[in-house]
Amino acid sequence: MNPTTLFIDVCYLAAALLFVLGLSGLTSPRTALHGIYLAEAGMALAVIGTLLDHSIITYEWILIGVILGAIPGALLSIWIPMTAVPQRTALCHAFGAMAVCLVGIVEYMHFSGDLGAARMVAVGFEVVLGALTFTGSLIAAAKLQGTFPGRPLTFYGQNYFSFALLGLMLAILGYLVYLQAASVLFYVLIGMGLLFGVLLVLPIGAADMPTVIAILNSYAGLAASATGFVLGNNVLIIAGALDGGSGFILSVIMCKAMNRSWANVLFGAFGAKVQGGAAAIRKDLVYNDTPAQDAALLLANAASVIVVPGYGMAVSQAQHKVRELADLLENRGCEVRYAIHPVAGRMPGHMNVLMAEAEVSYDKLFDMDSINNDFAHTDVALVIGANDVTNPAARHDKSSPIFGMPILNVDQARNVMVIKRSMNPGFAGIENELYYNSKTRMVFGDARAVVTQLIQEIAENSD
Amino acid sequence: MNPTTLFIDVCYLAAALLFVLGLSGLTSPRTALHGIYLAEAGMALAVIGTLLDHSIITYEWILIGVILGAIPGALLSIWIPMTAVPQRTALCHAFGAMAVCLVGIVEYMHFSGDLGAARMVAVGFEVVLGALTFTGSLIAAAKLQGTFPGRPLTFYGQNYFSFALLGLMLAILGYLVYLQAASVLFYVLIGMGLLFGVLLVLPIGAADMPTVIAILNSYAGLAASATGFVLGNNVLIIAGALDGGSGFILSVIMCKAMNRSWANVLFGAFGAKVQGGAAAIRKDLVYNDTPAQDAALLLANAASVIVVPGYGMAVSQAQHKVRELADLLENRGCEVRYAIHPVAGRMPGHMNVLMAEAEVSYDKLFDMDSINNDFAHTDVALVIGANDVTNPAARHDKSSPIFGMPILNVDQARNVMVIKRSMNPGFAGIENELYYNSKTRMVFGDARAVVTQLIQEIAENSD
Amino acid sequence: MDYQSMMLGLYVFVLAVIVGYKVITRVPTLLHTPLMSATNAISGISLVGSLVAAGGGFGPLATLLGVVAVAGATFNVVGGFWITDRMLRFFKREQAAAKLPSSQR
Amino acid sequence: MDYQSMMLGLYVFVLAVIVGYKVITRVPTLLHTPLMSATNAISGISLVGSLVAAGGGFGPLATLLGVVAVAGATFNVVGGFWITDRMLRFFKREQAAAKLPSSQR
Ligand SMILES: NC(=O)c1ccc[n+]([C@@H]2O[C@H](COP(=O)([O-])OP(=O)(O)OC[C@H]3O[C@@H](n4cnc5c(N)ncnc54)[C@H](OP(=O)(O)O)[C@@H]3O)[C@@H](O)[C@H]2O)c1
Ligand SMILES: NC(=O)c1ccc[n+]([C@@H]2O[C@H](COP(=O)([O-])OP(=O)(O)OC[C@H]3O[C@@H](n4cnc5c(N)ncnc54)[C@H](OP(=O)(O)O)[C@@H]3O)[C@@H](O)[C@H]2O)c1
Repeated sequence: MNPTTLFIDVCYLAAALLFVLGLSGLTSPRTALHGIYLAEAGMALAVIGTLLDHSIITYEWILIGVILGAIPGALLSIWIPMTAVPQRTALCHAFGAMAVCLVGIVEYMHFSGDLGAARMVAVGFEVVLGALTFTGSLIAAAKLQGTFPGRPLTFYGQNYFSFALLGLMLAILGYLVYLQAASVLFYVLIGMGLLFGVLLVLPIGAADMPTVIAILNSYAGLAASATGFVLGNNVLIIAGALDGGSGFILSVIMCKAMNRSWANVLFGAFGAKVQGGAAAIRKDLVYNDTPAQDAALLLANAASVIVVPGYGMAVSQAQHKVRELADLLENRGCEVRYAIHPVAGRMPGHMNVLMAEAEVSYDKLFDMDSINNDFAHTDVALVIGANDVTNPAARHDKSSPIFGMPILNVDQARNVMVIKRSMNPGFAGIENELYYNSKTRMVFGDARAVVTQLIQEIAENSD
Repeated sequence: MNPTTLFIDVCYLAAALLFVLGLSGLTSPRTALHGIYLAEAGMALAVIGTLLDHSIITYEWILIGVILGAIPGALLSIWIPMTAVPQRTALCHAFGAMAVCLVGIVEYMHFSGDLGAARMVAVGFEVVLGALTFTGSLIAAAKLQGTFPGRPLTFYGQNYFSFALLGLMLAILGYLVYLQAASVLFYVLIGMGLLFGVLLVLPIGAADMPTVIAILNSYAGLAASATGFVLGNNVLIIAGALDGGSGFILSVIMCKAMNRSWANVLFGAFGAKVQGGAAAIRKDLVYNDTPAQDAALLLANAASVIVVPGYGMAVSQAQHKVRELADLLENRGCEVRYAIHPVAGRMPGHMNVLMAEAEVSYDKLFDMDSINNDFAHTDVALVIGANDVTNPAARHDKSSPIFGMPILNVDQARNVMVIKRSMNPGFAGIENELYYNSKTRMVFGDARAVVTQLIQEIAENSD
Repeated sequence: MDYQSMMLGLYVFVLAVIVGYKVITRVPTLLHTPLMSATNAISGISLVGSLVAAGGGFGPLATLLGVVAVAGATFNVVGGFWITDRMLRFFKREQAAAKLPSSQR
Repeated sequence: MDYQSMMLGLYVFVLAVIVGYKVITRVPTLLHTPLMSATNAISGISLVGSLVAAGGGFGPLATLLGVVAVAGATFNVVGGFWITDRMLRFFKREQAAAKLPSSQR
């Protein structure tokens, strides 16, 4: 035990604690930012500790790598719109996992494959998890960005093929453990891992991508843990395990909020079949196309309004205008509240982030359970770019793919006003019967444009 | 790595997980018993794993020890009344800590003191923590049982003396680490640990013993962890650390519920000064001594009653009778609820255990925050053997030792009825002004006897 | 125990303390008394160390001390679990009777 | 890594998974999006491994791979923390405005 080793170990232990404290900070919005600072400090300590390690002999190359990564990372985070956060997270995962995989390759080359049984197993897990997270995350990002078809892509017997691939990978790993010498099979293993990642994500629809990203987060964490075992580095083990546990549990929470089983998300190719059937727009039903002027009149006379934001509000970045509208109505004596559905938008808690961005105070945001009974006593439910989370079919239509998902009781309000661009379906790809309800008024147009117009109309009328 | 070692390690890992799962089960009464089974299974696995260890060569002596410990342990747990649970817990701690201390001695003798620096530190902590927990727990048990004066025993400069002792112990430990050879100082260290335990608990009043027991639990856990470091045994490290963390946090929670600071409990000699001053019964004030017949009449005519159980109910084992009385009143159309103060009784959650024993359903038990506003609309607040937790002085009398402790708003009820044996004070040793309130009726007598009488009176009247 | 193992042991210790903290803060007051006796029982894990002392064949004095240690630790384990069990049975009986009011959680 | 260290590492791993689980189940839906990017940032801890690969002097190919790894991991760390920070600032501004309704916790 020399002083440097001790110092490094203290750094690592402190880093691990800071990660735990940092994540614990996220249990309340008041402590969240503070928590992130702690986690950042933890990362800094872990890096400092590592740089002091005697096994590091050149720093130039490290500096080059850091610069190459930090600049695009920072730029991306500064310029990206909030709606694209899921893609960004997936992209980050891809690069982090790639790093893990490359580290595994370096280790393998360095020891010419002769790592001892335990370490070889760890390296095997490291590269396979890294590889599949890399390709899986890239595809997830592409699906979310729309550069890649969002619908599930499957082929006959895909699940069997995947399982066979998994078995083969385990067999190769077993052989490598037995061999204890450099072998091209190691690179074959990585190739199969890359393929496996593709097969894992392709059959899943874009609507389920947030869940997939949480699972990939879990894999990325496990890969980092495996690296920790290879290098005998505790902070890697702990940070990786924290992510491994949290990613998994987060995916479970998200599945529960959508009333889906975890297995169904992963293997169910959700959204594949509905493309054909229920998605066809039912031309036989009538809906009420309302001009913005009329809508403004209705709002101006309402005593109570519940705003239901959804993905469309995020897309058109209408949150600030929505807040303006709410302020205007409140000044006229109307009670305005927001109903936040847990899976509205494309990320869990997506609407909370947007409303916080628009500086709407927390006490006006209500979650589903606490506001659902109040719709019945409300003059206007103002649905802004939300669709699936308001679809009454989830309550009664057993054949609907969203059947059983808890929804907001928008249809119980005295009047319903829906702002969206067309009669097109939302993410689940299904018709929303709410739109054909006699008390529903459809106000077509981009959410921000419509809300801006509503503000003008109401402001003019009141003068 | 031979198969036995692997098996033992798997046992240990499983045991550690079972302990965590078991404690997690205690987050809800529904899963609590199940959780205890898991923890018991964990303990069994840990023992089995150890017995398989090659370093154990004789089993006869072990069997004798187990029998000697198991029989009294079981008998005590079967026969002890629920009111004596705190003493029993303290006694168990004492014996567990003694075991830790003895193990440390055996280790020290076996290596003739030559353990290496790190291990010597671990052994030092092990024996000192074991020794102080041993004597500390014994005194705590004696104070609670009443075989030892419950009031704080202090002498001038006690805190300074304790700190000096602590410093001396650290110095001796440092010397032993340096020495690395058998030395009588090791046994001096243990003796000082024993003394330190006495000094730690003597100055603390019996009312604070539950908090002290939680802290001693923490020490017992840390001692077990230290043993784990000495023996290189993970399950000891983990189980000990779980206890170390939980005992500490539990003591903090308890202090918070009593609105005391942690340091004040440990060093404040709470209850010492009040013995003389406020405790003197104020003969100048009048109280309303009510016979049971009159009390029964009042209850029989009440439309709503809130029962406030306290330590006195526990002492007289009146919980079953109280439930009977409540049933009787309910059958007559009266609404009966229970207000459970978090520190009523002598253990946190004490009243919950008793009411559960009497099979009162959970939905009639209300904690302080949820029922405190309802006293004002209640006909009778029936205080059964509770005192300090109803004392309005906690609200307004800055000089009172319980000032700031949240209390039940019993004094806001339309009528207050207090069942206790005399005008003697409760655990804090102070006068309760509630008893001199004009709407308070004192019904003197043993709680069980009085409640039984009330039941008879009411039953007779209704015939 | 060499340096690396000691360090790893420290990590194990710290993480377990955190786990203990996280678990215990979620236990409702309602169950604090059983919790105290449950953690008391678990601290009887020192039985594991006592077994090694009593059965390790370290000579008569060590064995004697070991036997006393085993007896003490067993007392702790058996007593702790038994009384916890007994207390929780009261709650178990209640199970069917009613749901826990949310305020008591 | 010898057997004992491997085993201790396993304990560390398992306990850290439990800690992660316990912490995350307490995070309100409100903060799930920042949570995802925060854990994403933390998984960039693979930077630590990448540093060793890039700076360990294992030959030109290894160094090249290492540099790419460092770049990827840095991208992950910087990007992840930055965006989380940006998101949480929205919440921070709200801080003074109002208390969180209990239902949203
Ligand atoms: N939040 C999560 O964590 C998460 C995770 C996985 C899946 N999901 C799924 O995502 C869906 C979320 O439901 P949601 O109700 O928020 O959204 P949604 O059902 O996807 O509907 C969004 C609606 O917004 C409209 N829209 C799009 N751009 C617009 C614009 N610029 N202006 C106005 N309207 C616009 C669209 O209609 P037009 O095209 O007619 O305008 C669309 O119908 C659920 O199915 C949920 O299961 C969520
Ligand atoms: N729960 C915990 O975790 C905990 C921990 C530490 C300290 N404490 C302290 O303990 C106290 C608890 O308050 P509490 O109101 O429950 O109890 P208390 O203030 O100790 O009062 C109990 C009362 O019960 C009466 N009593 C005793 N035996 C009786 C019998 N057989 N029949 C009828 N009455 C009997 C006594 O009066 P008579 O003698 O006149 O009958 C006494 O005044 C608080 O001061 C609290 O801070 C609690």
